[in-house]
Amino acid sequence: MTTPTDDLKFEDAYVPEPEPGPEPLHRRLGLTDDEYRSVCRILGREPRPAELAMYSVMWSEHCSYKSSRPFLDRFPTEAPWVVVGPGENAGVIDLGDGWLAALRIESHNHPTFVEPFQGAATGIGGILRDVFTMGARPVALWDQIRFGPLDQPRNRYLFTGAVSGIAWYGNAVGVPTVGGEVAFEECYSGNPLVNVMCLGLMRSDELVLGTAGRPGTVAVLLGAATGRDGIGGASVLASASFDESSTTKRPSVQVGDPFEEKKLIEACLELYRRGLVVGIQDLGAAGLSCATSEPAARAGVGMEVHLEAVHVREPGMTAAELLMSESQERMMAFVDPDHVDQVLAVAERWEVDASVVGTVRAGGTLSVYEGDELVAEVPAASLSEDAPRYHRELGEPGWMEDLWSNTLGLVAPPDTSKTLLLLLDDPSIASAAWVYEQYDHMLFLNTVIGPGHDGTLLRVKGTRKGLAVSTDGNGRLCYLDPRRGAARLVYEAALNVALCGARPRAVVDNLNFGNPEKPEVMWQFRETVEGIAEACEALGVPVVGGNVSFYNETDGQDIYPTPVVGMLGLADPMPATPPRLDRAADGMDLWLFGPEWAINLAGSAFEQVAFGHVGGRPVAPDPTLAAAAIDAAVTLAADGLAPVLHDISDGGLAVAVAEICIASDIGVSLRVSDWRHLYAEDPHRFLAAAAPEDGDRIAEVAAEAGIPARRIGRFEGIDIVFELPGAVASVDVETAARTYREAIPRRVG
Amino acid sequence: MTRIGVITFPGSNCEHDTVHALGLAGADAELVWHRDTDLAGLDGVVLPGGFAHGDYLRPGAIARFSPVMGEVARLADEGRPVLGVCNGFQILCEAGLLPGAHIANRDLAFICRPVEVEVVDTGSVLTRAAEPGRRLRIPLNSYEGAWVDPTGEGRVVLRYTDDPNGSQDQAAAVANQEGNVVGVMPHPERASEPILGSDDGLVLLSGFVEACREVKV
Amino acid sequence: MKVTVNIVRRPDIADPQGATVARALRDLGHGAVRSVRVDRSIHLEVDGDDPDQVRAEVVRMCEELLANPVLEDFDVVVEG
Amino acid sequence: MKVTVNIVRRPDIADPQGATVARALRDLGHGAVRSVRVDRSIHLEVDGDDPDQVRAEVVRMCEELLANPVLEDFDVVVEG
Ligand SMILES: Nc1ncnc2c1ncn2[C@@H]1O[C@H](COP(=O)(O)OP(=O)(O)O)[C@@H](O)[C@H]1O
Ligand SMILES: [Mg+2]
Repeated sequence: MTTPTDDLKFEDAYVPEPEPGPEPLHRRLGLTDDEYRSVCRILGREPRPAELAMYSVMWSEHCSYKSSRPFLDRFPTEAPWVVVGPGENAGVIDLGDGWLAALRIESHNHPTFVEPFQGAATGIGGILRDVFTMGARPVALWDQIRFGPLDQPRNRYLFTGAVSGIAWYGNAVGVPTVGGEVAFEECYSGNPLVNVMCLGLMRSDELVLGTAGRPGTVAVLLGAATGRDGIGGASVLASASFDESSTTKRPSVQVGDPFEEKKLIEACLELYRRGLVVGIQDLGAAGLSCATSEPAARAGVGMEVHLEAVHVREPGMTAAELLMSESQERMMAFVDPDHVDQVLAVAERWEVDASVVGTVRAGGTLSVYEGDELVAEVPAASLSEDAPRYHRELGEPGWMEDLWSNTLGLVAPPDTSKTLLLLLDDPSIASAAWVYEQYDHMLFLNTVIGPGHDGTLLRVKGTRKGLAVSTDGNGRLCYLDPRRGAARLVYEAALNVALCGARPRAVVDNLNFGNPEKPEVMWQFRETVEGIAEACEALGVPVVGGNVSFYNETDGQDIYPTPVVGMLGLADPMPATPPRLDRAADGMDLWLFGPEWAINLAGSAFEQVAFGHVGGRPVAPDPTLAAAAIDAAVTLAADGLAPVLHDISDGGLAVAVAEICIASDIGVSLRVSDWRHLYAEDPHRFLAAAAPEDGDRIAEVAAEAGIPARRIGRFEGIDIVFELPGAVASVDVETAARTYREAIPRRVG
Repeated sequence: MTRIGVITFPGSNCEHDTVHALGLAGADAELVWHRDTDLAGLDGVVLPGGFAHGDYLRPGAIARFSPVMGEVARLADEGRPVLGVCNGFQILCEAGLLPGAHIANRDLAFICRPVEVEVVDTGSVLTRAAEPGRRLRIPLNSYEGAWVDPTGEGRVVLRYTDDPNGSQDQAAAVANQEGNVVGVMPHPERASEPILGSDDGLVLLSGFVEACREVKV
Repeated sequence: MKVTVNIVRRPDIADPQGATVARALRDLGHGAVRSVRVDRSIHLEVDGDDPDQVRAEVVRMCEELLANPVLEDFDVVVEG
Repeated sequence: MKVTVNIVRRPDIADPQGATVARALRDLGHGAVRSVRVDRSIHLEVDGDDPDQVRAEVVRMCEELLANPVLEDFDVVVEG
């Protein structure tokens, strides 16, 4: 066996022209000619095929963030409770009393479009690994999913397939999916979005990082056998074949195995508990290439890897294939040489396959062997740190001014009862029960408030703490004004956790965008990042992680800019009886918290659903009011003053009040001074139900927090009754409930 | 203290929840790995929910060959209380300790939501503490939740009031003739604390713990 | 040797999947579809050179694990 | 007419279920088992009397609904 050279000397000057011919290998792998030259410059020579493969996956947009990195630095990432910020596999925050929470969000948009069931399922597998890589037990999942309208068969196929895939994987792996979002818009027809978020819990001494450790540390590959799955999935190699002479079709579709993942979780958690690993890294996009180079780069070391030791599913895989494979359910553990036997024994007990595949070396070189043959020798850090950075061109879209001036300008209000039913029948607003009842959302006995409410509230057993989570996205709003829209999502998510009695503590974000090579898309991106950053700063909440998904376009048509915000809040102590939607009762008052805004319907579900209109400029959020609303909500929830709290979002006041009535099976009568108040989605507003005798106390809470609050109605009877100036409209709760519950099931048949 | 073993197969996932709830019902519950074969000192066993062996092939098909299952069968023969919840119910059927088998839910969708069941037979270790006719709200969480039994030998002890999955006789829980082996499809451990929405499952688990205690003396 | 095991659901056992697929096919315009049953087929590679012996062993595998006698019948084909 | 559709996972696509079943069979003492793949077979009854026509229609059903072209290959056998 050849021994690895110490630090190689790379010449700087040699930059060959890319090979002539029909389509050089680097292009087929998704590298540009300039990127190819950079590789040559780094290596001081032309790359070997396996090396080119490694650079192509590691420098892909997905792995390198080459278009987005410069912007993401804008996010505030610090707070006293942040233990691990962006950059690791998941963000980690301190909950006090020795408890840590790990949080991460990821997209699986393109795989879902290719194969919805496995694409969405493997998204769940991947996000779980990001979290248990940190040492935490994954305790809950959320899914944010967006599709084209359900009247098209292809969209139904994608939607039902993705939901089944999430259910299949999440349920079988044994991590409850406790919330999420479902939305339908034409712009997602060619490009569905599947984002998934995971929360993990651990004790503070269980935290592990993705570091390779010191020279001598041994790399142990755990989990599923490596096959040709998803080769080049990250580098958009979808159909190009690696070797033109071979006719085998190389599938890009990864297949998930939740059973393997479940065993892997238990095995890894035991390794952490027993202190048997120095560091650990999951194998996701870019597979082995990433799981060797990144931990080595983080530790400032190199590594020697032996591909023949990798346990494989199929014979005859090339070095490049082994390095690029995205086979699921694999982890790379870095282990002190004295602990290797114990690690292998733990793996065996959990029936997880394990192989020793490498050793950490001093000096920063990653040397990869196949038997005696050296197939790759590159500076480990160059794969991640030397990835290209693109300062893509930005340009405000020419259409913004037109959009903003294109207001609907209704003269007369439409029929209130019909409009309410129309909104409740909209699949983006309607009950998501058809989705979340396919997900185990109760496992672990932590789910105090489950799906179907504004936020999810989980208890932390053995403590008095509660964790509240809300995830929010709204592509239409962000299309109309990315900065305002994105900021409003942060405030909405923060208010949602506050309505569970929790204080916002950390944000993760998933930025789903179109083609970054278009200046308009990069402008939307920059504005969105700005909006999120401004709102997080105003709230004092750090961003601890996120994900960027570009190239969400089909036939040149980009999706709406669609950031998704995941907010984690901490309630310590957790309210004894947290507010719920189903606790409104006869005789309770209905309170509206929040300002009487200018009457703005821009971007509302009302304009879109009732009139097919998307235009106008949405209202800007107000940081002061946002903070006041959060304060008031937390106090009301903590004191148990309001049995019901509910924010006003999609569909406005009319839908929000109907949701309370449906959940509680009770009617309401309410008064508003202008019909537009029923549908406006202006931020920082929420509803409360409370006993009449608590009215004074409620008004005090509002005054102390600095937010206006008014009694606008009373729960009674079996109808939802709106008293408008000069008109009264009503819908019976039973009809409303049927419409709301049937909207999705009746469309998917 | 009544000692109850909660058998954990690779892929089980409700084992910790089951231990937690049995504790609330007054037992001292502990995990037993599926390769262990020593159940001495245990007064009863529970096979918890989850996806043993990924539910591959058929739920419970592979799990029934786990080394521990011989001992479980012996306990069952001796008349000790044996309870299977959800996946545990499927395993007991595959193992032949309960009659019948499970097929996919009628609507071919996984169902996770509370359902209402009625106590129809109190002659089992699961239902002995509940009044006949009592209705309980307990979460269901299964895909292959429909029980079928061409032999008609099963003793239905809990019945759905509004059949969610197409089970024969609307069966939600089934016992052997002796009543000491019971399988239940909804999860009583998920209905064991008011803060989680219902504690109706406690009457079932407490009855089971009691049965284990009695066998002991 | 290559062996195929066809596992078919016994006729008295409901087949919700078959019923659903039949409905979906008719909805797609395939009105000629009378009935559909969805079964499992298992393809094994088994060491051995005596087809009868291999067959006998696979039959045992079916009795033990691959088929559930309450629900299913099976049929073993050794393809050599 | 009776038609059988054999749907098999494309050879490169992982089959975790098959791998798990193979492991279980070996644990049960069937050491001769090399590999297992778990697939589906669908049995249809379709109105019609021209086997070629029926076959063509079932092939369409496979393309539209029964098989997943990204993961699976299929094969249609008209049994008359
Ligand atoms: N894909 C999904 N998976 C699980 N739960 C979902 C999903 N979509 C929506 N939900 C649940 O339904 C409820 C309503 O969702 P949504 O209308 O998006 O809430 P909001 O408008 O308050 O943000 C939430 O509790 C959410 O967790
Ligand atoms: Mg909300």
